[in-house]
Amino acid sequence: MIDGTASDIAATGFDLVLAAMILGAGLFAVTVRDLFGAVVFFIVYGVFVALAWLRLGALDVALTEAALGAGLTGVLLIGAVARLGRRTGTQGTDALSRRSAFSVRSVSQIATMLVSAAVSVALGWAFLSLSDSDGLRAGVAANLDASGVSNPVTAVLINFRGWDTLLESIVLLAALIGLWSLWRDDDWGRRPGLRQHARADGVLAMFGRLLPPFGLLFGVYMVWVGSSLPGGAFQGGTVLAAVWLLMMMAGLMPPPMVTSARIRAVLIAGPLVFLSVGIIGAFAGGFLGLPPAYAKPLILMIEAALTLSIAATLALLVLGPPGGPAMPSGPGDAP
Amino acid sequence: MKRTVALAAIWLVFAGAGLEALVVGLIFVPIAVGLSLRLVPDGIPVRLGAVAGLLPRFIAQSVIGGIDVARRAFDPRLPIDPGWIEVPVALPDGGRVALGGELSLMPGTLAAGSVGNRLLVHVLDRKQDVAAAIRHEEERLWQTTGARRGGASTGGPPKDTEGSR
Amino acid sequence: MPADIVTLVLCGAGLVFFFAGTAGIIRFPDTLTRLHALTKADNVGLGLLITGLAFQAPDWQSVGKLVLIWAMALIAAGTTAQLVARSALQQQDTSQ
Amino acid sequence: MSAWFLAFATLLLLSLAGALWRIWRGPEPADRMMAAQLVGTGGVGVVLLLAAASDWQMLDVALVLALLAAFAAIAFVKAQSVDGSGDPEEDPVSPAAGTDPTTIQPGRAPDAR
Repeated sequence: MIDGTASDIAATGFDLVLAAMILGAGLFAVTVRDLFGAVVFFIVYGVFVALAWLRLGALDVALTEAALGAGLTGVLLIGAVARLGRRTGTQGTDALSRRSAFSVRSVSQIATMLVSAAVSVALGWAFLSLSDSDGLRAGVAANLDASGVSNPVTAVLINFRGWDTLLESIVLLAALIGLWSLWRDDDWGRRPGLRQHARADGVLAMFGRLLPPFGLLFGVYMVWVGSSLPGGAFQGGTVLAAVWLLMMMAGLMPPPMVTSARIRAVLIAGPLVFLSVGIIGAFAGGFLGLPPAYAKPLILMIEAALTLSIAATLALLVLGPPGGPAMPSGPGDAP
Repeated sequence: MKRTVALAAIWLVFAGAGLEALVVGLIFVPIAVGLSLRLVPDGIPVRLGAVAGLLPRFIAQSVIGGIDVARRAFDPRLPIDPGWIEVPVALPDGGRVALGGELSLMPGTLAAGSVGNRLLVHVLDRKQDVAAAIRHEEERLWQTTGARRGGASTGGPPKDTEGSR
Repeated sequence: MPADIVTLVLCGAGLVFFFAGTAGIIRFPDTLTRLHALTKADNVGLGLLITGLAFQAPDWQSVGKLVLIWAMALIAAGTTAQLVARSALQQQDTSQ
Repeated sequence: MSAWFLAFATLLLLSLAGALWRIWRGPEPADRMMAAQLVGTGGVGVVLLLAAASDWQMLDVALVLALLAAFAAIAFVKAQSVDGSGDPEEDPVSPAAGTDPTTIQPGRAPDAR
């Protein structure tokens, strides 16, 4: 009905506006003189970047960005700003504007800006001087049948480049252990995060009661569909983490004890299953090599375990260290 | 087991009706139903037919709400005159929240949760007669619950008589 | 095709409401009135957009997903409007 | 058709620039938060239009955005509550004392009929 050129022009126009919005949101996020404003710009930036991934045809990445960038990270940062404000006694919103105009800080800021600009220019030059290439797309497509799944991204993540994904899942775990090791000794054994509560028959609690079954099904769907279409353990795990967090934030269930053996088992289940499959594979051929005949069930098993671990790890990372009445003198108060 | 049907339908929308999808659904839909039963144990005593009957007016009202606010936003004179009203609502708990959400999408009103059993409503233009509309909506929500209106002033949630869904 | 025209008209109308929401959030004088504009105009805009696009959906699953997206957006709007309104009221209260 | 959808998506995206302005301007944190909500809803709309223009599988992204739309706002209202982790509905409030252009006209009691 309309020829291709009109569509191309419209697409170019959209891309230009989107690029401007991304740059604008990013620029505002670093220049706004208000910590909370910066966080909000970051959330908005996540929405725009997800749109950019869609335009690039990378649905898997768009899903991750929508779930993490626009979703969970926002929750984490909003909580962080609020706790920062409580600890330092400022409203948090004013923390940035308190800096004097000229200081060592501003010198180092300018230096940072110059270095960043130099890196950007170098990267841009490197990108533009690349010759056109399809990358490894053809290679992945040729071997897709042997991978056990039909979504090329999942094939790469779990099968062809299993190393990377295994190490990533361990990095996530290491981040949580790092966070836990920052807890004060007195706090160990308390539940993570602030003491959550909500009016039992209020708006928040109602939302927390209605959404989870739906979110659970959607998270499972994300993981399941990942074997053939965009989706996967990371996207599904993020959705499940959000659902779990919602139930805790609505005061419907307490956060888990970090000392509980059950939660720890869930945390390491993903890397453990992945690693065991890899080690068993080492006897059958090569480390992390999945035999094509069993590849699909193995991948599904790994993805299921990874999903649980990712969901639990992300949720615990967002909850953070314990807080509340026993925390009046945080490190922020030290002179 | 209305919610089993609802959640199964949602799963089908997500995953389609392939064999594998049905097997996965067979495992996880019951889990979702279990979660739902844990979160809302007695079930909300709602008549689905009555809720469906509510829908056309709700959609029409929220479109009017959109038009109303759009007209005010585009009008150079910005004709608004905001204020607060408090409305005692005797609906069972979920009902008051639903009413608040509904009012927030309707012309001129925005709920801000409730204090005790009084719903706080912010009105965009005090010249609009919203009180009658609020009463009307509450009455309609009453009809969707199977609950009796007895003991309304105590605000106690009427017990579910239809059994869990 | 008639379906295409219906889609375009509905999407265009939806767009008008999105612009109204933006106009409201810029022009209205205080937090709570801005919240009125955002909640109502945006949801009507999204509703019209979804109705319009439903005519183009290739299969019943996509229609179902559109309906779910609409339902989710409605529930989220009803929830956040009440919570943010209450929170804003609280802040006004404590600052006086 | 896809040219139309992309054109609509471009316009919708442009309308979100107003939200960016509101986030910049504030003044209340709640203003910033609701402007982010506006971008969220608008973003869902843009994804839907992109899906119609190219690939319906993109609806999943819109579902993620819609599902998680309320989370940031919930985290926000909890952070704003008295102890940083509560529910604004728990805290007592009196619109009469707090707000300026106010008349409270208590609604009629819901007498049983």
